[in-house]
Amino acid sequence: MNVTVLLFASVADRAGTRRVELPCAAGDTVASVRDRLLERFPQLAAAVPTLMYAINEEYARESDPVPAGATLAMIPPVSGG
Amino acid sequence: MNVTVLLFASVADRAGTRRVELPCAAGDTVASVRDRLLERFPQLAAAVPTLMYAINEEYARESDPVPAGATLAMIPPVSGG
Amino acid sequence: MLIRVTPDELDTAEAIQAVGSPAAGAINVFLGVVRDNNMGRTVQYLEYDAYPSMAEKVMRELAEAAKERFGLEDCAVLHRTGRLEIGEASLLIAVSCGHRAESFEAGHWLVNEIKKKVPVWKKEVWEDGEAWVEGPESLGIQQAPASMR
Amino acid sequence: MLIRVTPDELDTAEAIQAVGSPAAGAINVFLGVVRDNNMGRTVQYLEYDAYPSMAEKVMRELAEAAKERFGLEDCAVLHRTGRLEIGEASLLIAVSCGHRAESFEAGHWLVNEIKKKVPVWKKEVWEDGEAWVEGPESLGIQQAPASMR
Repeated sequence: MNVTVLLFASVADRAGTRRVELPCAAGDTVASVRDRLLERFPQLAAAVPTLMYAINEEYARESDPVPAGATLAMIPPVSGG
Repeated sequence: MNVTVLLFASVADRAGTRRVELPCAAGDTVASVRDRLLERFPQLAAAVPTLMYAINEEYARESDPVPAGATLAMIPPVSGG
Repeated sequence: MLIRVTPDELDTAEAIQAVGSPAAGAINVFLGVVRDNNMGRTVQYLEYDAYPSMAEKVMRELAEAAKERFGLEDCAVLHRTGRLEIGEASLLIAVSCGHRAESFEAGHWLVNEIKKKVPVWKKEVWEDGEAWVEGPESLGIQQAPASMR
Repeated sequence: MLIRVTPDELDTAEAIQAVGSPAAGAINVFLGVVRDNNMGRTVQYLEYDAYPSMAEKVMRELAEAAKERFGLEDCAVLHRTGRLEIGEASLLIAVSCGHRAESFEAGHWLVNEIKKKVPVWKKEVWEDGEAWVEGPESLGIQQAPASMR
């Protein structure tokens, strides 16, 4: 079972990619999937303190469960407008 | 020596005209010219309490002198916008 | 500074273009639009009268004052005259400035001042009659010192 | 309700048309525009990234909230993405309602909320470098409870 992780702006630049497929198991949360992402891209660690997250286009907490097949977005501080 | 009096909106409708030439003498004020206008158009008397005035496109007081050849506008409460 | 009293349709794109500036981060546009009702009555259309030369003069003075007061880059004020149908714009204000808060404040301040001071008048036409609106915000009604009446 | 994230130029006339309503007496339009300077540095152009599907979802939620909160007739929110030159509009908000005060309040409230919540990011490009702007008003910086980070 996989989760699709989306990266944007500075986070995408640091990772060198905008989209990563990661394995996902029962019991996974936003935090556990993010930590799995950091194992592959340790250069993203500095961004974590200001990151927000969205599961299937809805803002989510670190402790929220990640359903199988979900899209999990890493959202740096927004600066639209 | 004349003064050109301009009428607008409800005041123009009541007078049946938008422009009146009135005689004007040294010592004339906004109030004295207006009273001369009322002699010709007594139906405007009801409008006087809310009228404002402008001399040559500048808001003016009743006591302000009216220079020879001036344009004096009778300005009912505005409702632009 | 674009200032105009005109019987022609107001062109928002023209006003936005006119206030554009490389230093502007925010543009606020206000449109006063003919509504199909007022004070509980159904409005068919409006007819605007104006003292065009003085209206433009007062609009320009207010635009200059807003520019100074809110640190605007530029400012446009246009008022339409004649017969206006429901949905048509009678008043168009555009302001440009560095940041957004001032753009909203300046636009709001300008429309309030215009309603008090610019010599323009509207007549409401209903199915069964018509009447000139004597603006409740007009200088002559509320703000003028007695000596100005 | 017109909601759109797009790489194309934002069309003010389209947004005004979209929010038009016979009951609307006021339309307020806000344009966020690319400024030639920020924090004392000269900006050459901006590059906007977005999470388009979520951005449209959040913009729609905010537009619905504004409609309810300020009694709007209608509301349009458009955000542009990609490379934007100085003077081009990145954000376009249009609101229509009965009276003017609400139109200014609603437009201002909407732009504030958009700056906090909509997943869009800008990169400033200067003569001698570039950097992603991490918005000081973003939810993640100021408003989020620690548990949301």
